[in-house]
Amino acid sequence: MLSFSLLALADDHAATAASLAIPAAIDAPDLRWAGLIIGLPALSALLCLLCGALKLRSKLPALITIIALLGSFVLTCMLFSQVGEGTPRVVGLFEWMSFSWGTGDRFQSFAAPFALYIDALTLFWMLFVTGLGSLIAIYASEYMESDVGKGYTRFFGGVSIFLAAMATLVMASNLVVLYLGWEGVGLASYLLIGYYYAKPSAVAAAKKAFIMNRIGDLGLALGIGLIWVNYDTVDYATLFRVLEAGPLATQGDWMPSAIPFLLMLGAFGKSAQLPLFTWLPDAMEGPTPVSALIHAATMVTAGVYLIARTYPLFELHPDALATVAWVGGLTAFVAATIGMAQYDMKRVWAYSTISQLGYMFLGLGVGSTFGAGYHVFTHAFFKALLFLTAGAVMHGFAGQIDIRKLSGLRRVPGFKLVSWLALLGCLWLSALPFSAAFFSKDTILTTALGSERSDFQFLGWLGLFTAFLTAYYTFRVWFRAFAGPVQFEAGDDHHDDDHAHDSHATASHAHAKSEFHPHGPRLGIRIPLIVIALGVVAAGWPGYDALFFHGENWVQSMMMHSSAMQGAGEVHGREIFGLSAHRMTSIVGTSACLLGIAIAYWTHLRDRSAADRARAALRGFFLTRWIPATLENRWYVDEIYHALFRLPLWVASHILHFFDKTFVDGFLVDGTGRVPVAVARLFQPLYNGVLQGYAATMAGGFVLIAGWVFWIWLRGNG
Amino acid sequence: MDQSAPSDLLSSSTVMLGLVALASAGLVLLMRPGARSLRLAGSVLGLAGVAGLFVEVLKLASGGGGIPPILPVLFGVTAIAGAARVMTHPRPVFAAVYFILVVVASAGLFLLLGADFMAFALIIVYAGAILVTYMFVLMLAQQSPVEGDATANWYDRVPREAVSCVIIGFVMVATLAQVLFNPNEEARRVASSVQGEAQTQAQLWETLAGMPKQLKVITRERLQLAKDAPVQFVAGERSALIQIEGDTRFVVATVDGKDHRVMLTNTDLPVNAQVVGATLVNDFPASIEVAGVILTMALFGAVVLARKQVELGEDERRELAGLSRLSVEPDSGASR
Amino acid sequence: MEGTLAYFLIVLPIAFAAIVGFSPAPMAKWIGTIGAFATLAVALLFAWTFPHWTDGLYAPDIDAANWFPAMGVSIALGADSVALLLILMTAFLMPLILIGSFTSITERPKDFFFWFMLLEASMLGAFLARDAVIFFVSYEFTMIPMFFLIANWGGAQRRQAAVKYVLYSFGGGILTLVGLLYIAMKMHAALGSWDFGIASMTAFCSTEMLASEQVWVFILLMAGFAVKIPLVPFHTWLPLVHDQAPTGGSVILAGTLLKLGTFGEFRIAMPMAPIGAVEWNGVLCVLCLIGIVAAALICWVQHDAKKLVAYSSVTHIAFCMLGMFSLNSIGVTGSVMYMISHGLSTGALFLCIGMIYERYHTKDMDELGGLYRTMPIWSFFMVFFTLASLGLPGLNGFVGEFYCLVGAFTAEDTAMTGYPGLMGPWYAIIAGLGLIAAAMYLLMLVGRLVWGPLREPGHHDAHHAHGHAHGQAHAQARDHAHDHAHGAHATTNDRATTLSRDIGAREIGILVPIAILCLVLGLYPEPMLKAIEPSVKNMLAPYPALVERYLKAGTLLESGSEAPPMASASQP
Amino acid sequence: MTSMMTSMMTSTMTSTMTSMMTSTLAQYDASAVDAALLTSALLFGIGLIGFLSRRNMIVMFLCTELMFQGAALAMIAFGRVHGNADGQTFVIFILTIAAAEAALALGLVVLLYRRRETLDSEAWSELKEC
Repeated sequence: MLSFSLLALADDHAATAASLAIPAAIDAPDLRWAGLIIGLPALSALLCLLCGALKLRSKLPALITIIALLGSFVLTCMLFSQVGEGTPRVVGLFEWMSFSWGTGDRFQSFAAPFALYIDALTLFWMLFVTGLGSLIAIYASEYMESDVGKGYTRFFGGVSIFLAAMATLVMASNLVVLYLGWEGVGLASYLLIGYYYAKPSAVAAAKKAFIMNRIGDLGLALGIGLIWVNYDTVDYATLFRVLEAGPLATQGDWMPSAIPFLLMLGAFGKSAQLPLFTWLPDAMEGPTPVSALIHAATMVTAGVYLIARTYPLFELHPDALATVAWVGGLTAFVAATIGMAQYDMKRVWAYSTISQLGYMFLGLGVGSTFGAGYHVFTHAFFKALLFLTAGAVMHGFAGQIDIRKLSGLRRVPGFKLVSWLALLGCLWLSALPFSAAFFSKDTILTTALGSERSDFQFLGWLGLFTAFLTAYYTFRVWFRAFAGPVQFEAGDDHHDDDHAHDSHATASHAHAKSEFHPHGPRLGIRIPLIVIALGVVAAGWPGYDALFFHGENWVQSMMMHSSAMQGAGEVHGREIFGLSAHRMTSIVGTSACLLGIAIAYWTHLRDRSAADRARAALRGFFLTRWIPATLENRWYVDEIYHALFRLPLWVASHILHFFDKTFVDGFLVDGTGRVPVAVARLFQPLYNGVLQGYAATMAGGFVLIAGWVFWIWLRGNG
Repeated sequence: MDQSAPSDLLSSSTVMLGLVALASAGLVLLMRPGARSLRLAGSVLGLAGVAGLFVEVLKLASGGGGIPPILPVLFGVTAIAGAARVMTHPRPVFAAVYFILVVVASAGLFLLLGADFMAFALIIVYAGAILVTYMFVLMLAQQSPVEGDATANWYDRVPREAVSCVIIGFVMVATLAQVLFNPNEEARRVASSVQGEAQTQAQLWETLAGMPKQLKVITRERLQLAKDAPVQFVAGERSALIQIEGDTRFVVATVDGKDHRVMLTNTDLPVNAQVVGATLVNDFPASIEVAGVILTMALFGAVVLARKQVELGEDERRELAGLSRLSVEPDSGASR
Repeated sequence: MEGTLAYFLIVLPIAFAAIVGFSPAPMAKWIGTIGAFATLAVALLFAWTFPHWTDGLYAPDIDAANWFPAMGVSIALGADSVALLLILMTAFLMPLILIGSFTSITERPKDFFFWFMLLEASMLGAFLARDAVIFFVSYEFTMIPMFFLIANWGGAQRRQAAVKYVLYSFGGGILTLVGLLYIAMKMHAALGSWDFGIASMTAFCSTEMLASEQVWVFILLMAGFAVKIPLVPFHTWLPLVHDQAPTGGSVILAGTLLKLGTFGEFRIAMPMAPIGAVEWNGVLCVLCLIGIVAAALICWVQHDAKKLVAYSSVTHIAFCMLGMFSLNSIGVTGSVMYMISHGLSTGALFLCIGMIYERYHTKDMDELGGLYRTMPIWSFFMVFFTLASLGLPGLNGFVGEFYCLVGAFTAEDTAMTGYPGLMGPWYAIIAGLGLIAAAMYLLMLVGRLVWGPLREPGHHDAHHAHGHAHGQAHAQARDHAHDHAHGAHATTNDRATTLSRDIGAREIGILVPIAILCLVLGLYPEPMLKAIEPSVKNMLAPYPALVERYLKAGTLLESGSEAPPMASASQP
Repeated sequence: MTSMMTSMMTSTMTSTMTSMMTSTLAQYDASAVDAALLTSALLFGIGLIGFLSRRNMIVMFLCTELMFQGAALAMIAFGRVHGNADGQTFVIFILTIAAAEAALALGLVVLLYRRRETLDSEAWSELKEC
């Protein structure tokens, strides 16, 4: 009980931060060295390219990338120490795009210099991006070692490009440079998902990811256009100042209010939310470090960053934030349900990432940027941990990741640490009370449940139910794979990277299956795992600090001093069922988590057949037959998209191609070509060589002319 | 003849058109190698059309009243009928003979028009010479018809696209008819003929004046002199032989030192042949030469064309060229 | 000084063409390349000494020798910053193309280089022309070398393609000539003297010509350029010609000849008939949109790589023209920028596909695949240039594309934008769909050619039947006429062309400069934008007033012959 | 038989003609002129139709003769209208042309007949554009 009372205390010092204006950015040319945070990864990308050109067969690219990432992490820390939560600073690096025309009242200018906007939000994001990035790079250096000669440089080149683009995106001072980073990150994810280029599924997944991102990017580009048309600037500093001066006299009816929705579209595209989320599970085709770094921790949070950064814009339309909340909530629920029915461990973690991202957008939507920000922070760590443990398992079991074929890994020699760290990750994911995730998810749900709006309350309850589902599917994976009797089957590919000789590998491999023995991860994987595990626990520190030592929650203070300050205030909701919002969410949340774990334990460890029996029962009864079918087939979303978009487009293209080839080209162009020939053939029979034929033509011609002449002459004076 | 009212102008031209159409239809029936009765009907139709045309035209000429003179119609119709037969007759020889009929009929018309010399020249040259050549070539080129098969060979019986040719002909004839036989045209012709008559009168006297020999013959006859008696004329003031006083014309001839005034009357005027000869020589001297050249050219052409292709062997050619014959046979020698 | 340089720019290629003509065959390719490099050097010198980089004027502006004084036709050459940029691009691409076709051109190399040199001379002539007749002559003359290039060294149906190309653009060109002559005739009637100078014609047209006349004169002038650009309904010749043209021909066609159309539009059609441009703006914008979306979808279903890239250049050029028709500075600057970047990226794409064609004698995507395994360096460049033409920010495609999009976006009737226009956000949204479609078909191209399992034509049976097939292939290659060898798929990817599996130093040498230029233009486009801006503003002088009048009155064609529109140069 | 017919015709002709001789200048007879003109038109028309439709080469030339005849008749008629003898002199030239033409044409016909053993004009159609 003790814990509950403490929770109650935490909500009293409500810092009414709503009215505080975003501090004006000051120019800081002295911080030009901050550009190196982007420069270092870019340089490492170039060096990797050089290594590739020289066909190096060593681990040098990994070394270069790790040094570069560590360097940018150190620089970010130095920057943090200098700027901290002070006033935001704008550092101009070089002139990229600028244009001006017109005079007098018609003067219009467009400037997009390559500059950095450093404030608390940027630093907060960069810290965990560069931090996790370097750790995962170290992990990958060993994980990818079997590819040294063949794709190693390409992998680390991709990682460096990704980090450079992510840094550009986060530290951009205007929306166009953000767009540059945005598409750069999309390119990096395309290259890295398609790393195993020999597998057609990987290539298709990469293409799908890039195109879905591109759809989101279009929304973002149009949003930027609209912002520039309405506010005459794309720069954050000036934009916030203009917005501060009160909403502009909206001269276009729907234009300004459309901005938040377009930005939202971009965010959902990049962060794989409801309409555009199907690319993330397919992105698991890429190597596991990529999934961990890009598709779990950093890139997918870009959408959250965008909305947090342009939070003031979201007041332009009354229900902009409500939409974000709704999409977030629904995505969380849908992804959780799908996650329950997947058998591939990485796919489960992918859907759980989508679900947690749904929570973050729910947080943003309901107005708690602090909750969302904190959840991003905690989620980045424990999801990276989960993915890396899954990676360690794949690495050891030659690509085997299907939880039906793995069991009792806890007792397999060499995998003891991995299993326990996986347990830690699972506990954090299912929001065990007093875990870091519990604090962040609790904040979000409390804000939702405590808000006046009824639909936010509904979303709050939906979030709680999803928390129960999350707990269930997390521990379903853990109990099935890591606990229980030890029996496993090796994966199908000899080593899960280049499959040059896959045809030979499977043949020779079949006989070797009997005496296959998995090899546990070595230091290169163990050390990053341990560090990240520490990070997972440490992520809870801001929460513990606020709870036990009544300190200021660090994340909350960071959010307070950034452009997303509106939602960073202390959350204070109205009473629910007699208890304060805090106490209600914590109680229900804890019970949901424990219930989920209990059910998972009961169906997946004690009596493994129970899950199958339950599934069969569901299938048996015709009313509920659809549930297992839809869940396993991921709500048929892919099929719907295929039917709604890909198929009609494919048919339309063929029709257009046919129309273009036959009508425009065949009929119009070649047709006009054939006209003279046809006319010539028309007069052909006249020249039949017969003397009298010609005589008749001549006589006929003469007679007609004479007749016509005389007729006129006659009419003249007849 | 006054300007006839437009209404009947319209009517006469439509009638004429109708008649020409009738004639053409008849001709078509005649041309096609159909049943004999059909071709008879065609000829009847054609003749009716032509006759109607003549009546219409001559009615126009005689100012609408009176019966048209027989002779022109007679000659015209026979000429047209003959021409139709020339064209439609399957046997070329008969066609040639019918052509002679056409020539004679048109000679008749010549006479009616006062061109008697030309009438006979036409018969002599055309019927006599040209048609005879045709007959000759026909005989030459005609395969002898197979016994019993009296019909002409195929290409003579079946004309080419009879209908379209007749249409062409019809359009032309209708146009000519319209042009020639409308009242204004008739009036103009009559007007110029009146003026022409007066002119002819003066022209005849001039031609006579230009014929001293004729005058000598007249004077010898008037003065009952011997055929070869020498006669001298005394020129009038403009050195013209014929002198005019009032409306009488006379010529002064000195015979054996005495002047006699010989009166000339209309009967002394030159006859048509003489007038034609005079105009031919006075007005068209160059044309005669050209005509002569054309005829000689035709002569050479005919000779060259009709040359018999004689294939000369090697020896004949050498011989013609005057070279000795090369030969290896011992006995061939110069015996050839 | 620049005066002589301008002449030198045209005379030099012709001189080298002559030298190539008389030089021995093996020497031909070296002389040709030297000629191309010499022209590039002269072009760079001309650019270096160009005084009007930032004020949009012309240099050299001296009225040169009269060609037909009676007809007012004078050889007046001069280039402003836009023309000079296009000249630099042409001169930059030409040596790369010639080096690129060293190995692919084995038949009659002398003719090939001879024609290429003439083609370069005529293109530079068109860009440098300050006299309508000079422009038209060189604009039409480009067809002759292109005809021979396609007809002699092209694919299977190269002759039909060549004839179709010439007839089609010749037909269009005639209409342009009619337009030009009409203007000249009106000038003669008004001023009493013949004058074909582009400056004087533009001045005369936009001030003295009646609105009703300008409307259809614009259409006449646009006809020729619409075929050359190509705008959608007239684009059907492009895929056919690209499919049949040799690699060098395709690159120069995509690189510069399409730009002749857009440059003609920029230099001749828009300034000479501003009212026509405004009246027809609605139709042309819709055509561009159709072009963007339709051609993109057609690209998606192509099987032949070259045809895919050809249709993709139809989409890109439609995008570029959308910027041009937005009638505001940012749009037109974007479209000029786009011309240059399209020339580079699509030209490079054609070079890459050409390299594949040299090795495998097929361009069909169904027969080729997963070439990354055997040709990693080539794959790098292929992916790089695909991303460039995809419009990835940071590479050259993005800047032009973004400016065109913003131009179309802001061309609206609201007072907010600097330039009122006839388009609006919806146009930008639909053009944006083109962006997505571009991602789809270009990634499909790269997905099939570069990534995926290795597929080579006839690769599998080659191993077993290698022995006898090899001999037979050689015999076949030697004695058969050029066509047969060209048309038929080589049973094995014959090593006759002694080309290394991956691209060699020569080929890398021609791709690296383009790649560097793409990167530089992407990351630091500032100097080029500052160069294009002034001449674009000079061209757009009469447009804001006209557009505003058009928006107010709904049409510029007042009833009856109203006073000719005043070229109210309200603002640059 | 033909010679008998011609002699009969000429005898009737001379009797009518002598009655005419007395009035050297026959009174202008409009109907005669019109009849002649109509006949000449019809003759020319029939000649043209014949030339166009008959396949036999010799008959074609006969039809040209018919056309000559039509022309000559018109000449005489208009000569009579204008009262001078030019018409008649010109008919003389028509006769010379007709004679020359007949001679040459028939020579050609003989040649053609000897080459193709037929008088059909369709035999000679090599110049056709196939």
